[in-house]
Amino acid sequence: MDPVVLFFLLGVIARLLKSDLRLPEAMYEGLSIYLLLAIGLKGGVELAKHPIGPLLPQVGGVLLLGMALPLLAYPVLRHVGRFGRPDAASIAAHYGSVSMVTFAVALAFLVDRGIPHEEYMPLFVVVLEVPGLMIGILIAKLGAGGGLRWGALAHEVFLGRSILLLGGGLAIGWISGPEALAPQAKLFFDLFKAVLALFMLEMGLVAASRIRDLRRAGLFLLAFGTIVPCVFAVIGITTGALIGLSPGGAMLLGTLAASASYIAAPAAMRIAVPEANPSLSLAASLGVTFPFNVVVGIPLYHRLTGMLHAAVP
Amino acid sequence: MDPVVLFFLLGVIARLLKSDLRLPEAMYEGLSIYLLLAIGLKGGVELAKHPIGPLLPQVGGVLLLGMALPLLAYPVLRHVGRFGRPDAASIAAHYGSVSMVTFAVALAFLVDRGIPHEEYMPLFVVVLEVPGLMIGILIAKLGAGGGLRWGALAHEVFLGRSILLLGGGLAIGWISGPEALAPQAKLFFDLFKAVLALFMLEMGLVAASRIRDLRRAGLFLLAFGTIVPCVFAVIGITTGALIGLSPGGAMLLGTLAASASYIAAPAAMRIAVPEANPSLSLAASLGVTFPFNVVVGIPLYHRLTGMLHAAVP
Amino acid sequence: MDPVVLFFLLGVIARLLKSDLRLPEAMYEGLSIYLLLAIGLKGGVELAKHPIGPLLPQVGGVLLLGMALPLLAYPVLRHVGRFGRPDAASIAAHYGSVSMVTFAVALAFLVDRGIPHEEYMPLFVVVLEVPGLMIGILIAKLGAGGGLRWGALAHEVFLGRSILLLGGGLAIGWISGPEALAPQAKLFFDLFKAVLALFMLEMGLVAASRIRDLRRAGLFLLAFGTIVPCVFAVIGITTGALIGLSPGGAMLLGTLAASASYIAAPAAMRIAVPEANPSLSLAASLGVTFPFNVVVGIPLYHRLTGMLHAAVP
Amino acid sequence: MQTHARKLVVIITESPLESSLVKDVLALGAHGYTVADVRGGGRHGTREGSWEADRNIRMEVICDAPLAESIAAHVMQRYARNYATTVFLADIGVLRPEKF
Amino acid sequence: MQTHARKLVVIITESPLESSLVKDVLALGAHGYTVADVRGGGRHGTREGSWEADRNIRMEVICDAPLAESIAAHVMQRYARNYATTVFLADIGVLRPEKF
Amino acid sequence: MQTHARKLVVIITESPLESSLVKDVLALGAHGYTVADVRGGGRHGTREGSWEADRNIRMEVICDAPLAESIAAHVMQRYARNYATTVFLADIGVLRPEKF
Ligand SMILES: Nc1ncnc2c1ncn2[C@@H]1O[C@H](COP(=O)(O)O)[C@@H](O)[C@H]1O
Ligand SMILES: Nc1ncnc2c1ncn2[C@@H]1O[C@H](COP(=O)(O)O)[C@@H](O)[C@H]1O
Ligand SMILES: Nc1ncnc2c1ncn2[C@@H]1O[C@H](COP(=O)(O)O)[C@@H](O)[C@H]1O
Ligand code: NA
Ligand code: NA
Ligand code: NA
Repeated sequence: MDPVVLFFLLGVIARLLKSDLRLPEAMYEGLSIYLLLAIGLKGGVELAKHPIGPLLPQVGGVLLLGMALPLLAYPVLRHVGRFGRPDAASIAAHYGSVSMVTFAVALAFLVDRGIPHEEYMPLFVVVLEVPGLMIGILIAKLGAGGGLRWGALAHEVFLGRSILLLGGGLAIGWISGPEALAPQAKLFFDLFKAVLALFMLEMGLVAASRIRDLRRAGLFLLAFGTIVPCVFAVIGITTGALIGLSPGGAMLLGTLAASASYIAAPAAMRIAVPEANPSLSLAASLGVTFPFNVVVGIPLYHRLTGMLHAAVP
Repeated sequence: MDPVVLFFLLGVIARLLKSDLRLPEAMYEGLSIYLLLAIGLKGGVELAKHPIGPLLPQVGGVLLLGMALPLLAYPVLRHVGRFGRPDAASIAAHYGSVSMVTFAVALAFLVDRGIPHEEYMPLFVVVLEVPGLMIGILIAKLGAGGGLRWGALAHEVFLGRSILLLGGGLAIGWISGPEALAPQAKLFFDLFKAVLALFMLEMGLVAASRIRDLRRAGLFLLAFGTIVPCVFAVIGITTGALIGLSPGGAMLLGTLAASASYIAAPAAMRIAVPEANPSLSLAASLGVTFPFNVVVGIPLYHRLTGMLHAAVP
Repeated sequence: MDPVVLFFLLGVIARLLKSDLRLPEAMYEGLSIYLLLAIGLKGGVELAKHPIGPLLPQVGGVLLLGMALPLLAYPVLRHVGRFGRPDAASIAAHYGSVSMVTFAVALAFLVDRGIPHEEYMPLFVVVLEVPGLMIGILIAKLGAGGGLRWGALAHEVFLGRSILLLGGGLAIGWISGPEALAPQAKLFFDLFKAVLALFMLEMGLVAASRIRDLRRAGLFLLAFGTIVPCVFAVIGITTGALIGLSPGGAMLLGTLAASASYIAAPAAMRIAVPEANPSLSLAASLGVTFPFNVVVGIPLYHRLTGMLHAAVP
Repeated sequence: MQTHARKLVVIITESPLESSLVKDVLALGAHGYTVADVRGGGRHGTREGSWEADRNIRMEVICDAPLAESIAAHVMQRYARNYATTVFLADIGVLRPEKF
Repeated sequence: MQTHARKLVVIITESPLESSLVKDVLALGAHGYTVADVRGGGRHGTREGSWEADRNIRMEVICDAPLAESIAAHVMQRYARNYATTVFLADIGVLRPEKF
Repeated sequence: MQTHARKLVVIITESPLESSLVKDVLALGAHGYTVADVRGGGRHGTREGSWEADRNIRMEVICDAPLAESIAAHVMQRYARNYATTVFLADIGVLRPEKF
């Protein structure tokens, strides 16, 4: 098993055994700033090597994917899960959006196995994150009385820490190009996987602490949090193949589709849909889907890609 | 003098001159999490190269050493130092347990000089830490009225941050092995000594701030904090030679025996023996023994090893 | 444009767009401790390669420069800017003192272009910082009633974090020499530029948040904060040439002269000259001069050096 | 030395509301405010700051009694329904009545 | 708007006691609590947080007068002898009496 | 259980004053103090801790009424003119009168 996953399990075990181990909040924040910038820079450097024109149809395809996912999740939550409109919309937005750390683990999975993939994939993270949040908010507000402060929301979505650092890193990497960024590479690229391991320790602590909320939320969320990622992965991998990504790239897009947000979405939903209960969506995305993806999902999606990618004409 | 020691002295000087230099608490915690994991991972990777069977007798020897040390320290504290039972037991537990940073400095000392040693020594750190704490608590409670909440205590001892991270690192290193951990090596192994230097700056600041407490505690603790480590080092080196460690390994075991805890022990003792005055034990372990070991002790124990190791049959 | 500057601009943009991006305070402090130590160590290692004797006249020249700068700035602030004595003295002290990060950016500028320079320049940072603060305090207090607590002030100036870490790093580097510090190099030297980039992100956030104060302070400070650095740069470059520095060294001295303090000076002035309004001096040094130097000044001073250095006999 | 009676309004609530609360409180007429990071537990479960979504702040506002009432009422009406919120008031004395 | 009289119990003590205090306070019947990290000094010397062993917390509990008394008495009896501890009570007003 | 009336003095001011305030307060006769890091806003603008120069602390001192008065007066006279400062007093009850 990958050491990155072992660090995650160490965190889970520590919390389940009620150890008082805690990463200081500033360290957690510092590590996440580092990861977002590093992923962005890496993607930007690769983007600088490609002409942008041919990428535009791919961006369009990913945008459509991002809008489709929450629209698929919502009716399941509303009618099968029997959640009220605000909770269903909020959870849908979490699953329409993405988890950066899941993406990083999948990236490390491919790099370790030497599997090639489009290096500019971080661009698609941004493209996928935004519509997920937007559609989730729209669903919650349409039909519900009360005006929607679009300005505040666009601000929350586009200027939230995740998009800003990832997008900023992309831009800096793109403008600077590989040579100018060489002195940065030792920190941002060479140390990436080890910093990810430290971050996964924290993720383990946090994910385990969500398990209690889960017990209250019941069986439906457990099923939802494991089945939906698999379905979304299939949709994402197929989309990737259709827009011409390599198997590695399609697998990454599938993982992104399968992942659920637990940083950007909770913050945006708390402001846009305050009536939604935040512990439901976090229990599902952080307590179920994140561990599932990291331990079971990523190797599974890799296999699925092997079967699906060749099947797409 | 080793730069690591110079960083320590810079911290001591800064505090004695009443500079307001302070490492932020989160940075201190982050550095200590790093050091514990790095030491554990390194040991685990080496452990993966050895069959476990032949190590078991060595583990047994170190366990016995760990139980003997606090039992030796206690009567001295009680009868020569004239401390009450709680204080004597608490200080004995501090000296029965170990200091991770002292171990790290001794490790760096050997690496710098190219002196070979058993690379799986971090295993013995865990084995030595636990019985020291347990025996200390037992002494305090036996005879004293009032029940002992063993559950809470075992929890405190085994699931305290130090043991958990060190043991977790050992396990991850052992399961993963050297190849899988190669991408982690750049952070956890190559940067180790420099991070240790930063940590030593903080240790200097903290150790110097304990000197005031020491003045109140008097001459006995000063003598205790310098003589006992030398005696314990001799016992540790001899034990190391007897259980078949190389001179480098025996010197590390001696340093571990000579070192006194100032992280795990204070936390455990505050809960197990609340009547004990925590500033006494910290003044001794942090204000006397830590600086003594780092500046004088480690080179001394290295010499002692030269004399003792050959003498053991 | 250098990635380091792009990180700065990312911070500025994030703040102007009112993003909630913030580096945790502990991270900011940790990064600044790292930068100060790294610069000091680097300088100290180089100092170890030189005999000290021949440097003394250079040190003398830099000391004179440090005393001249605030004395030049004060009358301009008092009579052109029409500030009261406390504010004029406080701002003069900020501009008489130096900005470590500006120095680090200029250093990276030279290293990137392979331009040689005296590697012991960090020594001059210390030599330039102290007289600037001292003279500023003296101006404020002379003539103003009320005694001056010299002890407390010398303490504040010499034992402030900046001087202590920079000086401590210099001393450790000097005592240890290049070989003993080799294991530290991977953290302190190889990662330097990337850590600087992270720090510049924070500087961008903070500098942009000072712009509001600037609006209240008016046009004079805007002019002062851009013209004075250019004049001081010319004086610094010329001084550098006169005391025999290489063009690269003279350019660094010019940049130091042109830079204004925003860490040591605000802290010292708040205690020495409490009547001065701290937001005026910070708006100028952090809101105007720092961005100006980083974006426009450093390339400009590099050109100026080309013209001036040859002209000095 | 004479002290002047004022009210201290204390609001303990979810961190993301900070900037919005500051705006509201100043708009209602307060001259200042003080905020600290805290953790806690109550009807909405444990908010120990173990995740970004679980952080609390504690805001103090010193003001006269009528303003204290309107701040408390505003917070109850706008935030207390959907957000973990605790509000209490205390009688205090200040030295510079014109400041608060 | 009417406020209802309640007590605020404030406990300042050593950090390692936090989880134990939370358990005790809830067991005694409090509906919530708020904790902040602080530093300080008193009879047990300076506790400036310069070392892990030297950290203080400040816990606030809002409750009715009888519960306030029993919380204060419990803390005094269980912790105050061996741990650096300060306890005080204040009169406050709350808006939702059923909550506290 | 009987409580004894004391005063709580709360001082909110700029962080660099902390060590100086601690010295003053103990010199005036207080037996202890508690300090927390806070942020805030008031007459001197927003002090959100976004820069080293912009940090606030909040100090609490429990003492008898005359000492509370002299602490408050001293702080007003020595610091309030040039530094961002807020001081208020509250009535509280303590359990161990000899301690404060
Ligand atoms: N009885 C109480 N005493 C002190 N603080 C409380 C109390 N009840 C709630 N709180 C605080 O207010 C926050 C929100 O309360 P609640 O809405 O009850 O979850 C909690 O997270 C606590 O920090
Ligand atoms: N008079 C006081 N005013 C405010 N806080 C106090 C006072 N005395 C003690 N404290 C706080 O209570 C903690 C424990 O007090 P003590 O047991 O007296 O050392 C101290 O570290 C302070 O944080
Ligand atoms: N009305 C108020 N309520 C609560 N805190 C205040 C108030 N006014 C000022 N403060 C605090 O006191 C500090 C200094 O106040 P000032 O001197 O008015 O800028 C501010 O930064 C706030 O933290
Ligand atoms: Na998704
Ligand atoms: Na020992
Ligand atoms: Na200057």
